[in-house]
Amino acid sequence: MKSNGMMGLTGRLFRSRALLGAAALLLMAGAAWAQEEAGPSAEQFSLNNLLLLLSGALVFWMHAGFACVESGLTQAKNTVNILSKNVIIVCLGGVSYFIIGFGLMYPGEFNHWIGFGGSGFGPVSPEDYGDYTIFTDFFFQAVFAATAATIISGAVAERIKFASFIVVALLFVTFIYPIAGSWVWGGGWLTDLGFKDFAGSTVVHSIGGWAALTGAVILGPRRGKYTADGIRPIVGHSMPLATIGVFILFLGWFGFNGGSVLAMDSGAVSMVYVTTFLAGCAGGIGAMLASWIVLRKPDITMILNGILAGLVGITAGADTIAPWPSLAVGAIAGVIVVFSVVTLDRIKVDDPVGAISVHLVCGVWGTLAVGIFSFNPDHGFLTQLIGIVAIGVFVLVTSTLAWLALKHSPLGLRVSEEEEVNGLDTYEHGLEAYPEFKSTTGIL
Amino acid sequence: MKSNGMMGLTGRLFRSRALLGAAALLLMAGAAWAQEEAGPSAEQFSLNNLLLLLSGALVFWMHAGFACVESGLTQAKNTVNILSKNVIIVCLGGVSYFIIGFGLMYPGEFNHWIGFGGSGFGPVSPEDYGDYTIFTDFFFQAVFAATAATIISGAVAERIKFASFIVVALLFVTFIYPIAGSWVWGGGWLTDLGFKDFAGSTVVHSIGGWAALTGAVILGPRRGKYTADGIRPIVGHSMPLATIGVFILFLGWFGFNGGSVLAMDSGAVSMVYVTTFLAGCAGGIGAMLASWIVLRKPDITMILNGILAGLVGITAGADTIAPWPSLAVGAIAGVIVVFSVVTLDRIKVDDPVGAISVHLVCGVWGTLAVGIFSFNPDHGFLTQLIGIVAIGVFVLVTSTLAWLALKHSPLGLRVSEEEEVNGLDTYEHGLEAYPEFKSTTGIL
Amino acid sequence: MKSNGMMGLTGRLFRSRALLGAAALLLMAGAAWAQEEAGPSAEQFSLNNLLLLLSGALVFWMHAGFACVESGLTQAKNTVNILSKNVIIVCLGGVSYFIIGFGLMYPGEFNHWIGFGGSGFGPVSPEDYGDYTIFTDFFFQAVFAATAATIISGAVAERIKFASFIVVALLFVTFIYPIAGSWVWGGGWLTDLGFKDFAGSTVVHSIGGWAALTGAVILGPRRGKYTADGIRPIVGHSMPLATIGVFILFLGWFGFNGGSVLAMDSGAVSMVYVTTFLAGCAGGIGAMLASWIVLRKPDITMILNGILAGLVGITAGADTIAPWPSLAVGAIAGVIVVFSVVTLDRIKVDDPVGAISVHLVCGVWGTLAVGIFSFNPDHGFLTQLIGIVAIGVFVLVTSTLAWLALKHSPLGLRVSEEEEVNGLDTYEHGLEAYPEFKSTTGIL
Amino acid sequence: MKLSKVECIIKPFKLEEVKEALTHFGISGLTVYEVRGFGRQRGHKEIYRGTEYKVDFIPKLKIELLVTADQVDDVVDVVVNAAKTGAIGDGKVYVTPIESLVRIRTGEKDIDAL
Amino acid sequence: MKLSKVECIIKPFKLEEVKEALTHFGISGLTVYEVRGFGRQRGHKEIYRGTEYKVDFIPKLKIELLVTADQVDDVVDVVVNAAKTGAIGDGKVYVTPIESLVRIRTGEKDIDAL
Amino acid sequence: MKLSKVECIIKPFKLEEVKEALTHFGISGLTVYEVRGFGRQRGHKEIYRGTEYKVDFIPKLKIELLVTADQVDDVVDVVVNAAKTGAIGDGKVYVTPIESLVRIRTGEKDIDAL
Ligand SMILES: Nc1ncnc2c1ncn2[C@@H]1O[C@H](COP(=O)(O)OP(=O)(O)O)[C@@H](O)[C@H]1O
Ligand SMILES: Nc1ncnc2c1ncn2[C@@H]1O[C@H](COP(=O)(O)OP(=O)(O)O)[C@@H](O)[C@H]1O
Ligand SMILES: Nc1ncnc2c1ncn2[C@@H]1O[C@H](COP(=O)(O)OP(=O)(O)O)[C@@H](O)[C@H]1O
Repeated sequence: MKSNGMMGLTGRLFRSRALLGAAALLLMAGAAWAQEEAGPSAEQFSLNNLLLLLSGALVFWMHAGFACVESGLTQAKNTVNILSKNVIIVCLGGVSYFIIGFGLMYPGEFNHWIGFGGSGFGPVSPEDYGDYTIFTDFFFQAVFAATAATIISGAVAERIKFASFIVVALLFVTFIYPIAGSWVWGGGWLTDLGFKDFAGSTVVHSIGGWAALTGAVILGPRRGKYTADGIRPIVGHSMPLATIGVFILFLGWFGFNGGSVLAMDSGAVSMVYVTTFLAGCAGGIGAMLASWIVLRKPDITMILNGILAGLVGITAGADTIAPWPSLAVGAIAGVIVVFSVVTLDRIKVDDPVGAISVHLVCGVWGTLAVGIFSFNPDHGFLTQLIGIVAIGVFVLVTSTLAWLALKHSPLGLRVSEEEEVNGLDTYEHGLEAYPEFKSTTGIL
Repeated sequence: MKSNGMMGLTGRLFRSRALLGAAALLLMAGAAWAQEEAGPSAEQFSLNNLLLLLSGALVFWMHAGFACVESGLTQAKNTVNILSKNVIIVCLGGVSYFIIGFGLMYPGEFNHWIGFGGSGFGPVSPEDYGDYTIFTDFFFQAVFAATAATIISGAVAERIKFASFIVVALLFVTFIYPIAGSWVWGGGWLTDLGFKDFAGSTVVHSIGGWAALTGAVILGPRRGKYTADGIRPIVGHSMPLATIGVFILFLGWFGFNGGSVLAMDSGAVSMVYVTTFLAGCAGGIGAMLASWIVLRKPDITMILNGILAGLVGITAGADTIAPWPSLAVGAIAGVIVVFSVVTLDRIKVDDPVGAISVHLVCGVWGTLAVGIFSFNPDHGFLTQLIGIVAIGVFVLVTSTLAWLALKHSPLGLRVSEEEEVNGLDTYEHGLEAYPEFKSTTGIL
Repeated sequence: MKSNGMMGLTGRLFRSRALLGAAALLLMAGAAWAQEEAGPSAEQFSLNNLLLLLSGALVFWMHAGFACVESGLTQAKNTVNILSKNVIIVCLGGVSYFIIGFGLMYPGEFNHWIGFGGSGFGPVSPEDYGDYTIFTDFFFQAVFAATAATIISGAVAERIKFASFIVVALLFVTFIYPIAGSWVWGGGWLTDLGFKDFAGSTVVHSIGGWAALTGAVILGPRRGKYTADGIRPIVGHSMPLATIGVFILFLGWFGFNGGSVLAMDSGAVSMVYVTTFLAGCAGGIGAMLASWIVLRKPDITMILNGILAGLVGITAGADTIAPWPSLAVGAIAGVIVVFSVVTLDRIKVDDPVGAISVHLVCGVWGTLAVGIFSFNPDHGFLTQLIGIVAIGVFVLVTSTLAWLALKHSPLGLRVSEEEEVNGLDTYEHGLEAYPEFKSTTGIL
Repeated sequence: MKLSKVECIIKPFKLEEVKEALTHFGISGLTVYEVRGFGRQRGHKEIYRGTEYKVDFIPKLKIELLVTADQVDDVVDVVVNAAKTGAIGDGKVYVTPIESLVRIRTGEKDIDAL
Repeated sequence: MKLSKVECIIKPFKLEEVKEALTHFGISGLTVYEVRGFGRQRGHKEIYRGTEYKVDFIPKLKIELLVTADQVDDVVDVVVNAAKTGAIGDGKVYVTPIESLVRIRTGEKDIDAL
Repeated sequence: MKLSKVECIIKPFKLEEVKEALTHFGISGLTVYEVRGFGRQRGHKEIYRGTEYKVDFIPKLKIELLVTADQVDDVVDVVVNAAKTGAIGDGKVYVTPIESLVRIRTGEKDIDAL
């Protein structure tokens, strides 16, 4: 078990090494890194752990953001369903990643395609593990894994069976995400190739996005969304919820990207904070302008999607794209997301919350952006493209199989028409989100 | 005053010493602890303070979580009341703990039953105080104290007078909690006995829970809850609020447990993060399964209670229960909470938000769980039981006295029937939580 | 660019030097500061960056708080508008501060009145920059800047055009705030004078508050607020939103004040946490008592404003006012805010959320309080008064010009009567915040 | 037989009792509206941020019942008995004639549609 | 004396004015419903995530007044005057007969129940 | 000509269809109320924290239409056809007479006010 821990580290070192190289190039690495090779000092070790634990807590917090965004942008009658999905996916993701995912994603020495390092971890010496303890490592990775699963939830909202969603999300977080993840972060073949994905534009967001896409397509659109007369919008029920959600996600992203430096390297972490902040801001501005000009109103749901788009966009290169170009990456993502949302609606892919546009489309954009804007000359557009395609094909195929298998299983995938019309909350959960007669609270 | 600070530390050291011993046992304590006895290095001192301050901020944040959970699970007509209670209890708790509670809970050298070290603290040398500054110590302890008081709020919701609640909560946070707390964390007789309660399954959660129980019983159930025809559920008015609240609490718990290591000891803190995370997740899963199987629906309010149950459960042993068993502790807590909620309703103890089941019942479970699952052989089931009973009796008696005294005082305890039926907000606060005619916002 | 960074630091050093002096006086500075002059150790450097980055993230989070408070205390029909303003101001503020504001506020060597150090920043050595990296510095300053702009938003709510607000807010965050800020924190003439404003009672809160005041006056009150029969309250639509917002802001304030120590100096940072906590608590209690006694009900909106008032009040002297007096500063602020809100209504200045009372009035009080309660004998009442007046006049004049220019521009400032009556959301944003027929979610 | 519509403004917390009394009596259905009203009972004063104001409208529920003309008197009695608290603001019951009634599901008319 | 029910659909922001005019006139009470409607005024177009759609229903309030038959004309006038803006969508006032009325609190009937 | 009020209780998700059928038929306006009701269709059981309870009231919409007496039969047909699902709970349509009608904007009366 200990050796598993040590090996898991090997994979992760690829991330921090690549980072360090790039950062050193421009940032004139000082005394801090000199100690790296010999293992960090006791204080540096503590600093690393503190950074990663707090960053992990912030990433955990993103689940509250997803819950808010998704419930805000869907109808009140399905709110308990959405909330339940978001809550339970964290729980299931955490436990299943502990038992299987972690060992699959960071298998140690392996054939660079697939390997398994064992379940959980036994008592190990935290100091011998590397730059931080194995506990820290697991925690930070586990909250990431659950995030990837949550992305799917929004795209399939308001029509998927609760139990079916749980099954697919579990398959996803337990097998699909960790295997694809091991190729990039676990020391697999894409690591070897030099594919660069700092904090997961592809590994987290696109992977989640591909599964969201296949799910939305296989489920089909919500009833009444695409009619003979054209598209009939199904408006989200609470803009305050959606907005709070985006603020939560933005905050969480400082942990997501900042923690992905995997060491309290001041230059790198602080630059990542700045590029993340600027790209998110630029994404919001880009989407506001695009929606104002093209759609004639500054649509708040587009601004919110735009901020997330900018954040997803910078995630692959937050440590190797300088602040000025990070503005471009974010702003372009913000514009892309507006057109992507509109386009998906045109081709009748019904994604209630814009998850596919934000996470898949802008995840791809962000990964390519590294090939364009990175200040590290090792990063090439072609390598990035190969990674995107390889992972895309893998997730498209596996997630399609999962969705279809479930669809044709006795469980099925989609709720009945009656249930969809009247709301999933009453049927599946036996509880409404806002159950009161406003004025009869005297008796209810 | 300074000596008070130094003495306060003495008590606290029992916590960190016990911890260190246990951790060292299994985690092969490295260089970091070697410096402990001689006082931490300047950087280690800074790290400790940074960890505790940020953890304290997260614990503070839990009050937002309580406010959301409690208002979400009660009726709209009492929402301003619930929110007011939660807001003001933090304010009052912070100030009263500064003036009295802190000196009572960490009195320094004392008779191991009760002592008082003085009010507030004067100018002291932060470096001489110990592993962290006296300011840090106070802040971290103060936010804990207010938390314990907030637990009561939910159980007595929708029928207690605002002023009466304030009085009881103040008595509780100023006297009952600190005195009982001093026995365990302040160097008192339960410390001597070897009673182990890492971050407060008993000291915070059960203490709050006992007072909640006596309050709920003495107040009696809400009108209309238990009728001749059986139980008539009074459904909470907003599931999004309740869900956001649980996410907030889960996030805060990383500060609650993680900070309770009381030093930036990477091995211990990171293990605590993992056990806390896994137990919370397992609690949610346990409650979902229990409610799905036994109650036939995956009741989201049970899932939410289950997560909190898992977190309360692991709190006593987050640093001495390994990750695998932490799953068991959490899952069992999640199942317990479902049966406890149902049972309390059967015996007509009306607890609108499940505070007694979560904090008292699972607090007891968590404290016992240390006796079962701890990897530290010093922790014994019997000692744990003694601590639970001793503190239970003390709080039962004192809180009952407080509730009864107030009930028979001119102030009284419970609002009039008219007020209860029409909502506390209009009568006590002169303001509704959602005061709009939705469509007449043109004039109101 | 690098020299700009170095110069920017010069200004900032005034803050940390003043702090250190004061702290040393009473806190018996130990080993930690000895290294200060020679530049921090590698670990101390990392600690500083970690503190500032996480504090910056908490300050960023305050924007979520402003969004919640402002939308909670206004009408549902304007909620999308309020949310949009709060979201986009962060985005615009971040980007404009990067391009212009930062260089204007920390221009390096300059004439002590106005200077510009250049746009953004190029590749610099993070280690050579000073106590923390230039990225950290920028991030922490940028989130502050956006905060100041957000203050305005609440006071002009429910009647200002979205586009006009954006223009004024941009002018404010790009020019007015940084120039005034440079006088105090950028090494300008108020620094020279010994004016003390630790974390911005004046620099952030009053500056925002003055612009809020001129805006509210020039726009005039909302229709129907002041009638022949007297004041007709326009009640906020969601108390839960407002309450969550205040919890968010309180949490963020630990970053706001705690981070403003600008170094992980345990004694100073932890004392700041305590004074901030106590002042916020005392503010809530003061406002509750004042509203209970004077207005006959414990008005929750006053309690919420009171907490913020206490926090604004302590902000100027959180590091030089000891814990006991911090209680006084907070409590007085809490009482002041109640009377200020009532008084502004009497003189028909319509501030829907109390922004002027909280940020301007209590910002002034807090800045004066340093002259009264600081334990540093260098801080004088008169100097404080000079700073308040100088900055007040500057912002009054410049912001008035900005508002008036816009008012008489083709764009105009205020929405039409029809739009105001029916709500800004439908007209300006084409979307309602809660668009559902509660029961027709079957079709919408 | 002729049909009537019985409209009852009641205090919200009386809904459950009224519903039970009516079900017990044997009505075939009812429809509830959330309304606000005032009459003798004139609302209360509230204070918001220092300014007192009158909240004129008090939350009430309106129950609407379609019944046959010969049931009207009994139904009114049932409602009055169940809804009465004796305190001001208990509400009103008023009856209007119905010209025709159709059940959407079946197209049945008038008394058959009940 | 015979009783009538006067129903008035008005623009929400006119509620306060109408209420004051009616109170001044001397009506004994009223009940308000939140409704949505359309007529000549046909709603507006909104855009959500790139798709334009028509929001047909405009928020209105319905005021319901029980009055004696001889008051009807005056009450209608009072409402029309107070609620009028002259712009499309001002709403309607319509009157229906009431067969009987009971005050729940006292059991008083018809005109005594007002 | 005499005027009538047609009240229709329908399933919420049928609103759009009914509205379109009515607009197509040529009615001049309508008003919608959110209501809850029960009849044959008796609500469902829910479970909250371990206790089963009956949610009696099912969300419905009431559409109110002012039409001329000669339109009544056609309007009722249009609504019945558009609102029918054939499943229990489809709702009712009932008609009451109107004594008078005024358009607030113009003061036009009765049929001109439609
Ligand atoms: N003239 C009226 N027209 C319409 N509704 C009325 C009228 N009078 C009273 N109501 C309704 O009945 C409710 C109770 O009436 P109120 O006069 O307060 O009590 P009581 O019926 O006990 O005298 C009011 O809140 C209002 O909704
Ligand atoms: N035929 C009708 N039946 C029922 N309600 C109607 C009818 N016509 C109009 N209304 C109601 O009156 C409101 C105003 O009517 P509208 O025709 O828009 O304005 P105006 O009365 O000024 O011509 C509508 O929103 C609707 O609620
Ligand atoms: N007697 C009645 N009085 C008033 N409303 C009724 C009555 N019966 C039914 N309703 C209303 O009509 C709705 C549908 O009636 P229901 O009997 O369930 O179905 P159906 O009309 O298909 O037989 C109910 O939910 C209720 O709102």
